[in-house]
Amino acid sequence: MRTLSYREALREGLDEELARDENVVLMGEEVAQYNGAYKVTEGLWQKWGDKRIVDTPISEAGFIGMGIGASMLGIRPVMELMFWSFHSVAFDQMVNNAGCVRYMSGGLINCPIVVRGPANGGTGVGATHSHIPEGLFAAFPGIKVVAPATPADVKGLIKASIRDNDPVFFMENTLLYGTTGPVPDLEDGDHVIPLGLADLKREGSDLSLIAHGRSVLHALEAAEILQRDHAISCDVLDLRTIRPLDQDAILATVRKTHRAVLVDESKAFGGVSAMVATLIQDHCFDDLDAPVKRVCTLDAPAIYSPFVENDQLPNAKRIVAQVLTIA
Amino acid sequence: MRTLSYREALREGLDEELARDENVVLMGEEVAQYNGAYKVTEGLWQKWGDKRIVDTPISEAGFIGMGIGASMLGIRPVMELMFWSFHSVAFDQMVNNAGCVRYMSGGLINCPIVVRGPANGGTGVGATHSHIPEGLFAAFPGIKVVAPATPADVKGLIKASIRDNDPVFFMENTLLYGTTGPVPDLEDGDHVIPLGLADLKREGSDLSLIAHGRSVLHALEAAEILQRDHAISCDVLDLRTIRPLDQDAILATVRKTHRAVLVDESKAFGGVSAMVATLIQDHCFDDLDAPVKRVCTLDAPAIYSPFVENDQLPNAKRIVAQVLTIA
Amino acid sequence: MSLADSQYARLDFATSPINRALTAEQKIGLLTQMMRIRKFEQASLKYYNAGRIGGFLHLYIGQESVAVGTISLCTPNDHTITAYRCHGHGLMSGMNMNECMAELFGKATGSAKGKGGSMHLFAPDKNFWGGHGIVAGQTPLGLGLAYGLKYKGIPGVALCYLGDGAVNQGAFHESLNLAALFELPVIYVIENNGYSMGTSQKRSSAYRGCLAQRAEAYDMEWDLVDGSDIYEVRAKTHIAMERARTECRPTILEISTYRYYGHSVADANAKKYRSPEEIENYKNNHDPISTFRTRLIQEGVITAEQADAINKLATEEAAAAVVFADQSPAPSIDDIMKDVYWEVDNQTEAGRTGRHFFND
Amino acid sequence: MSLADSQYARLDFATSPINRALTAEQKIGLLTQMMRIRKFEQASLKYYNAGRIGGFLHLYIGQESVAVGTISLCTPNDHTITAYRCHGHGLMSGMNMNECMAELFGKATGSAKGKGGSMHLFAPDKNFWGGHGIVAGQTPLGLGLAYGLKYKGIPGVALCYLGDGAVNQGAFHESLNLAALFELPVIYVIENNGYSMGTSQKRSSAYRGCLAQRAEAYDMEWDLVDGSDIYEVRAKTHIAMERARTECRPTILEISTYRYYGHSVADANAKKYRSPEEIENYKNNHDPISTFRTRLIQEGVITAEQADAINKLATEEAAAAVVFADQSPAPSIDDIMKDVYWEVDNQTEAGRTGRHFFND
Ligand SMILES: Cc1ncc(C[n+]2csc(CCOP(=O)(O)OP(=O)(O)O)c2C)c(N)n1
Ligand SMILES: Cc1ncc(C[n+]2csc(CCOP(=O)(O)OP(=O)(O)O)c2C)c(N)n1
Ligand SMILES: [Mg+2]
Ligand SMILES: [Mg+2]
Repeated sequence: MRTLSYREALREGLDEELARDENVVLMGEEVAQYNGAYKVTEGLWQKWGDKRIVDTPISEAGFIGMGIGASMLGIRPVMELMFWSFHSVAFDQMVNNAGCVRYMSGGLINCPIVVRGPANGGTGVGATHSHIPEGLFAAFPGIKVVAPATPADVKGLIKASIRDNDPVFFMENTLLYGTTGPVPDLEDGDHVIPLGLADLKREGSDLSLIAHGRSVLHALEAAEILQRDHAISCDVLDLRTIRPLDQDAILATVRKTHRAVLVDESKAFGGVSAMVATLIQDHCFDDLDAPVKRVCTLDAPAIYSPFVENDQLPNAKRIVAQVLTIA
Repeated sequence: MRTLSYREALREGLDEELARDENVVLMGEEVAQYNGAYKVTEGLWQKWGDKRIVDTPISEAGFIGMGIGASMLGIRPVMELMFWSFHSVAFDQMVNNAGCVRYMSGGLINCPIVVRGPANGGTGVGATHSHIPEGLFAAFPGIKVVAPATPADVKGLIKASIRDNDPVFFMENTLLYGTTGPVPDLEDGDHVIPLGLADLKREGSDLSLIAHGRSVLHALEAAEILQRDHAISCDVLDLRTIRPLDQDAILATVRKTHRAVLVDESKAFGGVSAMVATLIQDHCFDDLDAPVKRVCTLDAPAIYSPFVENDQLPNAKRIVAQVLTIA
Repeated sequence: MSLADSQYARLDFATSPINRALTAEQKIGLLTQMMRIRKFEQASLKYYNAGRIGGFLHLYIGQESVAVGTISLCTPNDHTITAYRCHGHGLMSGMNMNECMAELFGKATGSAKGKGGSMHLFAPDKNFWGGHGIVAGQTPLGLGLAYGLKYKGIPGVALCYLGDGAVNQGAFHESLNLAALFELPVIYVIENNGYSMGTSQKRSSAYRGCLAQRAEAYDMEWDLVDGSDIYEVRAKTHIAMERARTECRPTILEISTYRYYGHSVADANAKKYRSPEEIENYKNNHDPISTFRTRLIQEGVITAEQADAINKLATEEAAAAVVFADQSPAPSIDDIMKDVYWEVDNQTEAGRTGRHFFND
Repeated sequence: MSLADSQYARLDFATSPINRALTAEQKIGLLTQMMRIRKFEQASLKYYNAGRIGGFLHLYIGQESVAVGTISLCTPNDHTITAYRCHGHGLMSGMNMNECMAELFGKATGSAKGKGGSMHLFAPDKNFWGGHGIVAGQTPLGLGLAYGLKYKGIPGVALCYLGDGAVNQGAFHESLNLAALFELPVIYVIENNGYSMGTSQKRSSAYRGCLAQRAEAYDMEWDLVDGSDIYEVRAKTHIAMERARTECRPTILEISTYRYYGHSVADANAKKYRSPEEIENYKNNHDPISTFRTRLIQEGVITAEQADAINKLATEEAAAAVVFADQSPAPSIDDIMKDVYWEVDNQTEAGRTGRHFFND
């Protein structure tokens, strides 16, 4: 295993898929000549040229719709949203054209498109730039949603997403790009992680922390503290994919520990965790020793101030406090 | 009390607010000269003229954004979306400009705008025209969401919504426009129903059916059948407003009956009912005798075929079956 | 429209190369297709009114020359996509009346298995990509078809249709800039029937000469076409298609046309926002079918009796489609959950991993 | 830019009525405002680099004449709104440096209590409506300000600023059509600094002569302005404002300008997509401040020493603002949940009914 940053692992995944399939094309604002606003695509334009790595104007509805149209013809566009927050100007194309065209055509069409980019708060860019839309899009059947937390996962999942024949909305995190972790060596074969499989990132016995994306890191940190300071042993389950969702893994951990705290960077109304809590209370009604609790982003638009921004987001401190209410 | 249709009661509410406050202006596609695609605004253009009732081109982002901008200056625009589904092309204006501008300005601005129109399935118009976005928008702090089920409620709530100083997204239902019910007489004073109050539409003791919008009618029908055929007595709680949510009323009914089935025309992932289920399991953990169950729209894009369209939606039959699994 | 009136007498587009090349048989083919579309629409109207078709029904009657004229120029490399007023484009693309009518009836034998309905006919195998309900939502998709063709090195053209009311949507503007900037072989065909629902062109759009002229904002070519003359439709579309094919440059074509019925059959105001004279003028003086029928008789290509026979055949074909639709099975409740994800439908490993659907 | 270069010598806009009417004091006021903005920006740059300011910082340095020239024409009836590069507009609208700097520092004394940050300065009491982060998202809001003015019968104008990259967003197109159709007193000011992040105008837009010319698509007036000459900015903006005020008709103004720094301070490529010569040429030959400073000295309105004194005062004002910001209190965690709903903040009956927030 090598140590790579999340950004490098992601780029490697993109690069490998560009090499594997000539129908893969990367598009978005500043992805080519500028090397990407967050440098995810750095070097790819130099390597692959104008045809495969394409800069677009600031027209998200236009170029994402264009990608969807091209995908109907068998192109496999990987579209970067500079921020996932900019989905708001392309929403119709994403939910109606990518999400519904297969259904409305009775299965005649499929859209093998990936839309990717960072979806997170915590970078001081304020309310309009800090939307966290995993739950928003997972609500639309026809769409798949992925939110990887580690370098190995981001590589394996981007590759699976590009090969998937349905539209996959791939949500990264600006604050993870620089984090590092082990990634399988190239000699060990194609590193592809199927969508729909959660990953138990830490094993414990007393309580289940269930999270995705950067919240997994907070959950792991909280689990450490809980173990050390409170002798509470936690499973940390990383959902990795939101839709398809690994319900079996969720129910398994809860049936083992009988208590769950969900960590979710979304707001509480409509977040992924509302769905997961609903599933757990339904399927594990007799297993639960306490209500399912959640740690979400505080329910206001994202505040700018660097002094309190992190307090609005899930963090280890808030998780520990929430766990202690039911442990 | 008079008997009015939902459409008439809504129109009466609009008309009264137009009379009360000269800053109220109605805008949208075909609302003026055409009398409204669903005739909600019939006669209002003749009565109030070009200034107060305004036809717009097909530019939802443009004209809704325009309404938001005007509302910052103290105009009180009531914008019709011909279908709520068309929110998809105006999403950015709605969630970022209406939803966040107060927060981003530190409270210097408020947007007293109402966006209204029908939000429902069941009229054979297929996937793109049948979105049910109560849960979608309730997820955004800064936005209020209302979904009235009866003529009296639609009148009282539209008036409260227009007077509210925050953005209110008001979701009607094509299939309710023609339904009738008692509406308070004009002599009995201004009929305004505050946002944030649920209404117990039927009293029972064994189980709580919790719904909003047209699902309330299905719940009432199911309650009737459950009483008659199964001797199960149901509370039917109509949420009426999704955000602010009448949590007290929800918890009260569940604490009384110990069982809840939520009926929600949204899809199950991210619907209003996922939030309500999460709240109930949290606050009524020890009160519940069974898991909270839900009846939602079947989790696929809306099918066109009139032969099965109604089977995709919540209906009395599906509610009864779901109740029987836990009663 | 004054435009149509004034241009009508000016040029004879029968003499343009692409029309001179037509055999008698091909000319009769054009007439036949227009008649088939009209008969299909008349049959749908009847059965919509009889309650056998749900949702909206947007009839193409009056506009037939647009789909027939433009799509008659398509090669197997060319692709089309349009809005909800899509029956004409579907039939002209080669869909048969049975699958179309069955779709309108919501039957499992419909082109989309009853899942899409009238607004959502699709036949990707015939290069027809729908049938889209969100106004102008198809315009970036059309761009994407052109992008795909260019990317694959196929010398094809994407024809993307939209209405005169759709030009004011943001997605269309974004598409135009991208089309011109990326030099994509797309033609945006504005089917200008003068109204978006009850709103006239003047009440919905600000423009100088005409809507197509907005192309100049993007340094793009444009042309105005009289839709009552199918020869003109073909001649001018041909020029735009050649431009796309050989120079990879986009065009906006604005084709003036008219719909005889309401916006949809449910449009109760159809006769309120348009004067009866306006409607009658079109029917009597600009109908694309009777105009072309007369023309072909004048040209000696066809006799009145032959034309009537074709019309009768079309009527019968539509009637048979109704029978087919009527006798076809409806989709089942189980069908609701199919055709959402390719991977699930194809039972791949990916389709079997994780929970895809959230029904209980 | 060739445009700026060629126009520069042509006309002397000092002689246009709106500039001839300026007193010496007012002229010095314009210079002062430009200097204040630049000094404010230089101070923010310094403290951004020192880690005291979060998020993005989009500097206005090089573009000062646009905000100062246009807003100098505003009466109490006129309103302005812009994108994220908003410090210049805020200061020129009358915001003081303290509240602006404190906002950048994320302090409770900031104009938005530290909730908005650099991209979101607001001062509705001074007719300044932000500061908006979504590219072109402010363009329909600007339209709405104009709509509100007209609705209320106020003879005011809405000035709505956007960048050259923003013109390709759908919302802008929709706004233009609505502005022309509804005859609204709005002026769209394209601050054309040649680049949207790293993408040059040519790589992002298809157009004929210039971006403003797209106005013709909506039968709207437009003009091109050399931003390095504040007299020209004022003269041409004045004409557009009169058109709006007296005829209720919109205009697009395209003002050529330049930003000396990167797109934001975080833009590591600022010197890669633009040649050093290009940047130097602007600084040396087209800087709106030094150009105007020289001009005023030539006119005998000011001496070099006086100009330097003003500059020094501006430097001191900015330094004091940093001290103010630095010493101000941060918002508390409780503040996160305020300013979401008007009704809650004002503790009305509506604000107390039902659950508004979902924390735990
Ligand atoms: C985004 C959106 N807004 C509104 C509608 C409702 N609607 C459907 S068709 C139509 C009129 C469109 O007119 P036009 O583009 O001229 O096409 P035509 O119907 O004349 O063919 C409207 C307003 C819609 N489907 N989508
Ligand atoms: C909808 C949207 N897409 C992308 C961005 C990211 N972004 C912010 S500014 C910018 C460039 C805008 O350039 P321009 O309009 O020329 O304004 P300038 O920065 O030059 O003032 C981009 C791509 C955004 N904020 N919003
Ligand atoms: Mg039309
Ligand atoms: Mg720029």
